[in-house]
Amino acid sequence: MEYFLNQLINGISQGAIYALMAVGYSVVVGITGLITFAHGEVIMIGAFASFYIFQIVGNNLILGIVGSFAASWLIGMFIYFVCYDHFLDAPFHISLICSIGVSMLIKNLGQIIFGPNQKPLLNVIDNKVFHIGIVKVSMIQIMILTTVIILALLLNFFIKKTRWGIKLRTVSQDKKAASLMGVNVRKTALVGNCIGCGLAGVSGLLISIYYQSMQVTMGGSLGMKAFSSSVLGGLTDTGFSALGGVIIGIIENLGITFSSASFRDVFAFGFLILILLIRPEGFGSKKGVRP
Amino acid sequence: MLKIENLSVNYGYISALSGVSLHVTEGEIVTLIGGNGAGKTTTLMAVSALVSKFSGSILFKGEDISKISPDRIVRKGICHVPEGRKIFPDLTVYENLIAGTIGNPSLKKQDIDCLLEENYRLFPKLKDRTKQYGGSLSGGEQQMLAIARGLMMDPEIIMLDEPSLGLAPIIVEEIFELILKIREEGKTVLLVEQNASMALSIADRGYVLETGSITIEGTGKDLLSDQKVKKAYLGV
Amino acid sequence: DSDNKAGKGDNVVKLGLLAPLTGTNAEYGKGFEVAAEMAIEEINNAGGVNGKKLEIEVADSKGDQKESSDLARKFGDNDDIKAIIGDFASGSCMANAPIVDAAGIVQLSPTASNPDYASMSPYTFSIMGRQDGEAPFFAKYIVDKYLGKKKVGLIYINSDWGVSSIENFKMGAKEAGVEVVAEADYVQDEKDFSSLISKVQAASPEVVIIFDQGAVSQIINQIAQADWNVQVTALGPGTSQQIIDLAGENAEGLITSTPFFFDSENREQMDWKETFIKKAGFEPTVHPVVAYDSVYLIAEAIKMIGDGEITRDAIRDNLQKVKYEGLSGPIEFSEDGDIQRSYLICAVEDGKFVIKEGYDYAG
Amino acid sequence: MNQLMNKVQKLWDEHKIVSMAVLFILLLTVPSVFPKNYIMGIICRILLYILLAGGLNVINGYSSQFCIGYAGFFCIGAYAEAILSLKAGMNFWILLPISGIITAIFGLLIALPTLRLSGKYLSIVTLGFSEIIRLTVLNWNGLTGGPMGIKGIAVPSLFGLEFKSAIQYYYIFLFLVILFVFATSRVIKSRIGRAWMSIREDELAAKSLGVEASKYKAMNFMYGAFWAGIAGAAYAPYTRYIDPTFFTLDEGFNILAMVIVGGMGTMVGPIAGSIVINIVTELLRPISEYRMVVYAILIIGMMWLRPQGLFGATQSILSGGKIMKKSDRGKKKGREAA
Amino acid sequence: MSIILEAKKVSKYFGGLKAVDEVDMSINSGEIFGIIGPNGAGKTTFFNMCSGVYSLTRGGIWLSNENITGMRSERIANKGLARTFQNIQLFKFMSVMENVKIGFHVHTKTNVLNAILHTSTYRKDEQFVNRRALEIVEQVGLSPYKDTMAGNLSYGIQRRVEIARALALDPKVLLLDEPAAGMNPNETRDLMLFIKKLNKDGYTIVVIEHDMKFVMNTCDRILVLNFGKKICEGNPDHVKNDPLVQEAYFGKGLLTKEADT
Ligand SMILES: Nc1ncnc2c1ncn2[C@@H]1O[C@H](COP(=O)(O)OP(=O)(O)OP(=O)(O)O)[C@@H](O)[C@H]1O
Ligand SMILES: Nc1ncnc2c1ncn2[C@@H]1O[C@H](COP(=O)(O)OP(=O)(O)OP(=O)(O)O)[C@@H](O)[C@H]1O
Ligand SMILES: [Mg+2]
Ligand SMILES: [Mg+2]
Repeated sequence: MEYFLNQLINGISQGAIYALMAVGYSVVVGITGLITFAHGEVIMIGAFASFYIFQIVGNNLILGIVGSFAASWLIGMFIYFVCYDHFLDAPFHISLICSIGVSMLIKNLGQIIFGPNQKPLLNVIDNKVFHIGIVKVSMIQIMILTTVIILALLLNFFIKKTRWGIKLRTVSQDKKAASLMGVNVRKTALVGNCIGCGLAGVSGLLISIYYQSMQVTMGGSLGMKAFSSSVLGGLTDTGFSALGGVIIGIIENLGITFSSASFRDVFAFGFLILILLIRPEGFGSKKGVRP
Repeated sequence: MLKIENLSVNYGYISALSGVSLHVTEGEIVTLIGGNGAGKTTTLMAVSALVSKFSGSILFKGEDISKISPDRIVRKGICHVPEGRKIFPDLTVYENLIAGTIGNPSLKKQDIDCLLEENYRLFPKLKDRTKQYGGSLSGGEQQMLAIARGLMMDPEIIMLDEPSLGLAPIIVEEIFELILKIREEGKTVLLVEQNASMALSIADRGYVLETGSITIEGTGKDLLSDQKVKKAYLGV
Repeated sequence: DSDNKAGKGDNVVKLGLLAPLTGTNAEYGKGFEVAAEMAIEEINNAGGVNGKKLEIEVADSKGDQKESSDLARKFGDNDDIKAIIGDFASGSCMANAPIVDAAGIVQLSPTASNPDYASMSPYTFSIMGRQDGEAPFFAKYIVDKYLGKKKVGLIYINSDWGVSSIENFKMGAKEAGVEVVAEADYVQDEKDFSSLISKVQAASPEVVIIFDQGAVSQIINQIAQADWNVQVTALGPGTSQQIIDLAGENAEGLITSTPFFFDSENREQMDWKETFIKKAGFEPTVHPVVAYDSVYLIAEAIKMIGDGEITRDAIRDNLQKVKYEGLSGPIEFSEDGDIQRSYLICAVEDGKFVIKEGYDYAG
Repeated sequence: MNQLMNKVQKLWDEHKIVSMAVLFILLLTVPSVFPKNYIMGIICRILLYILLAGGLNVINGYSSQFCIGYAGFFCIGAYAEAILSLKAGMNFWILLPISGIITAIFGLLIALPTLRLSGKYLSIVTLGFSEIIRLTVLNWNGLTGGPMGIKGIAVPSLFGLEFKSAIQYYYIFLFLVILFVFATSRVIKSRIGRAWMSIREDELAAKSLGVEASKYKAMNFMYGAFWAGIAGAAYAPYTRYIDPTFFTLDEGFNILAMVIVGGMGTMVGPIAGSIVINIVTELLRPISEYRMVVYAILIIGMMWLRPQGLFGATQSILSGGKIMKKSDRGKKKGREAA
Repeated sequence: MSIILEAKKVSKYFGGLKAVDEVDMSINSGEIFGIIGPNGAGKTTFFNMCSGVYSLTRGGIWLSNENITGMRSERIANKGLARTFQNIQLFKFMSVMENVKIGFHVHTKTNVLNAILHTSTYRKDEQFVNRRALEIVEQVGLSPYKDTMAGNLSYGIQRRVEIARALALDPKVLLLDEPAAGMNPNETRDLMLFIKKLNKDGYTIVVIEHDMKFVMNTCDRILVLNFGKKICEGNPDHVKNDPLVQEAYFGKGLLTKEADT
């Protein structure tokens, strides 16, 4: 019993990490309307930004967060101008291949600049472990979880309810029409993309605090998980994407308790595929369609 | 108010417009008629910079707008209700209407509310559909939504591309009354219509567009009585 | 760049180095490159082998078998190249085996860990050390004799190396009467071990053994994060400083087996380490060390040819006979072309590795 | 670029038979031109990727489906060949079609449930599928040797002569590529191809005209998968050793890159893509670490200059039809300057 | 005169919204049947049900006495029912010719093998398709555009391509959803004549239209929907003078007056 509860906690806290990344991802996709494979690298940049900041100014979490947000915002701008700006109204595979290119670029440059080896990120915060009844929860786990929940709710409100949100959504749906509404499509898309990347950066920071180390190649698998999670959530809906992340996390870890971690991604993708078969648009649903 | 001087537009190697010149003075209704493929839509698209102009200039209140981006043009108070509606399928009717107001920053909360009221009065159908997603509306409903969305930004000049398309006669009549009303409010209308007879009957002036260039122009009355126009577009 | 050397071609011996300088394994590829160049430099500064200078042509295989094979062919075609060192991943090495076999050129892999690799061709060699040596040693002498524990939990990477390691470990364990109460495996690039750890913890073993090189420190950290204090041991990382850097005080008390040890008293070893760090920019793991030795092994083989003509086959035949005391310990090839090693037992005590038992412990 | 293409096209059409014959002879003589194993190795790789990219192009380019997990099919093909030849001792030439068919069946297996999915959602499923295949292979030690891989795969032989070296193997790859181009170009031009394209353009309309969308999408997936299977089956005995690390997602991306850079939805595209990308990566070798950096930059630059790909059609749903106008604007600016 | 398309008590609900509600309709072979009604009355939805795009909430549909309720649209098309779309659904990036060629899909039977081996089946199909496609393009007056990309055509022309494509199916029944939308009176008149001609050639035609002139002058019988319900059915004159229809649909009748001329 205790064992299962702990596995559940593991699942949730890992899910929370996926969620964190997925939120940023769904913001990007929700606004540019194009999927990206460079997200993992943005996360990585965020992590390394914080690493160097901590080296310079010491373990100051706030500065770290600000720094990684800023750094990945800049990368976001770079990505926007390389992958999206040109191809806003072109089919998605063009910007997709560009994003693959960018991810290659960042990864390999990173290996040259930051060095290819793992970097430690030890005791940035003193990570106490709380024993609640029979289960253990660590400080950082709580931090991540709360960040995720707050972010997801805020963004969801922002995008769903505010005038700005409507503006963002017009861009992702029909760029021509949006510009006819007086929306500056390029600027909006840029900002949207950068916000998403900024969030990715912060998640990068939290992740490497959580795992106490980072490496240039960390992006690949993480980005993939971000992608899966937000697909599960219907790609554009931050709330659902976060949920998707958590669920994938739980599924994986429960799966691992019954078999081996070699199957981790089998569980993740298997579950994803299963859901998509039942709901072709994930938890979200395509509303405005009719023949 | 709006002045187009020998405008030409090419799509690749096809020339859609060649040397079109027309002007719209404040507070009048000007209509643009012509057969399929004549270039009406292209003209409007050129004004709101949705197609790249090849040559020619477009002046709005004396200032050249042929080089600036679509959204800036809209913010100057030019509203374009495009052909094929172009409503936002995944926004609800209400959100679509709100989206319409983005183009006009000067609007206050209460202005928006009363604009909403007005449009719901004009198109009761939309009122019972506020929560429905734009994409799932019927063709005509979408058309209404497109027009309403245009009106939401309370523009100085409104360009309508075949507003009556796919609308029931009763609505079409309302649309035409609406257009007249808009003029009474001192606003300006540039109207593209297939239903030439009706368009001309309410228009102050009209232009006839044939394969990319203007052949006839004159007041609505003149054109209505013009033999060529009669033969070609009034179907009598 | 072979042509511009053509002039002094006769008193230069060229070697080829296959290494993943880019891609996921770039870390190790870089280590290979740096270590190999260090070795070459030293040898040449010491006047080369039999008066001939060594040269090495480094090629990036990107950790991709297709590219690795293409490069193996390239080296094979180039008659100046007398022997190949590399590649890093067993997969690549094994894909290259038929090629080097056909070309009749030695492929000496510092790290190829697939037990089947070395036997694939007379021209394929590996000095990673067969796991049927180290793993049983670990079971018998570290778990049983040194720690005196009976119940172990295994966490291992699901790779050719990991799998063959635990298989051999289990054999040793059976003989020593050590019981494996839990095992959990994962694939390359795994980040979150919490659930594996909970799983192993649930079986409450006395000792945890980690079979991996890359992820050891992460696992140690996450064991600490789950605040489970248990005797942690690791097979694979040797006495890599990285572990201590990455795991900080969590690494305290970690016990590892290693074929060699960087003795802080031993000047030249320390110098080696310094130079490596200066060149590579990070602490050496076990991989660069074996790469370094590989170069010396080839050099030895060439030396043994004496004043006979240096041919690929001559190198191969002598390499088979080489007896060499390397940085990574004594090396002597078996018929198949791989080696048995003897091991030290080391532990982390206040921030650095110390030898607990010497090579003779198993005796 | 376009003019050149048109010229070549024209020449080709005018003397089809002749030019084909000439090309064929040239191809046959390649090994005698490059006697080096190394060069031939590269050429073999190019041919292999022409098969893969070509097959993927049939899926991504000619139907609405966008597959990014193509490496999965490649994997199945290779393992099918390796296992059957090792365990059942079957002959390579029989195994070629068999592995192809097995892979096609897998194609069907993922096509059927995913027919309802569209665009990005389908993509992620194919991606997941590819990973699932790899991990299953990695863990199914009994059948696939797990992480140990499969070694000693028998080399094909014909009338006693063995295809060992790259030079000899070249002919096998060449044969397969020619077969592929021949068959596929004909399928594309036929009613089947039209049906596929109609679905790509507008599924609803296609259905309303009696095109059984589901059937044709599935067929399309199977056809694409089939060639991946063939490629795999040809590749396994070529390296004689395979393990799961051969078939990662990056492999899939790599193939995808070739398709898109070359020009999706055209026959020439993938061929060009494979040639260009493989040669570029080879030429960049001297700059070691910076190689992939430059490579990435080149890919991006490629997309900027020709978003529709080297040989892609400008006015196509695959280029959004937008690109033409952009280049026009370029022309216009030029004119204004002049 | 036999009934060719029959709908019995068909309903379509979207959540609470009754888009189509218990509508009966029977169309005789060889007639031109009009469906009119205010926007959102349920006309297109009705078409979508006939052509199998939407499933029915209730009721049933028969095509020449064969129950086609709940069949997939491919099957229905195969059985000889073609339709055009209100918001045009062309293969935008294919030439007009190719668009039409797709229409012949059901009349050809080439499979992968035929295609690869260029068997006689293949050659016959291709010849047939090319010949007929040209004829139809000619017939609909699209010859000048036959190699233009459909998406580049102006709205009015695109409508014709839709019709041409539907004709390629050589259907028993042809459903046209607002074919005259976006055409000026002259073009509408041409279309009118064209449709009448098709009708003479033996096609049964069901048409949704808001252009009263068009409807009143082409249709033999007219059905009027409002809020998903049938409010009137009969010949043009009957419909024109029905008070219900007038206040629901015609309004002041400015546009219907023209119809009388
Ligand atoms: N994207 C495009 N590419 C190429 N040619 C185009 C494009 N769009 C329109 N055209 C051509 O430009 C000409 C004018 O088209 P336009 O849509 O302006 O006509 P229109 O007057 O609006 O006709 P309609 O009344 O049918 O809407 C037509 O001949 C059309 O074929
Ligand atoms: N998929 C859908 N989801 C929700 N409501 C729908 C959907 N499809 C249609 N409707 C509603 O059903 C009603 C009937 O739509 P329909 O398209 O049949 O009207 P119509 O008679 O064709 O009108 P028009 O003349 O404007 O085309 C409309 O009010 C529309 O909002
Ligand atoms: Mg138009
Ligand atoms: Mg309708």
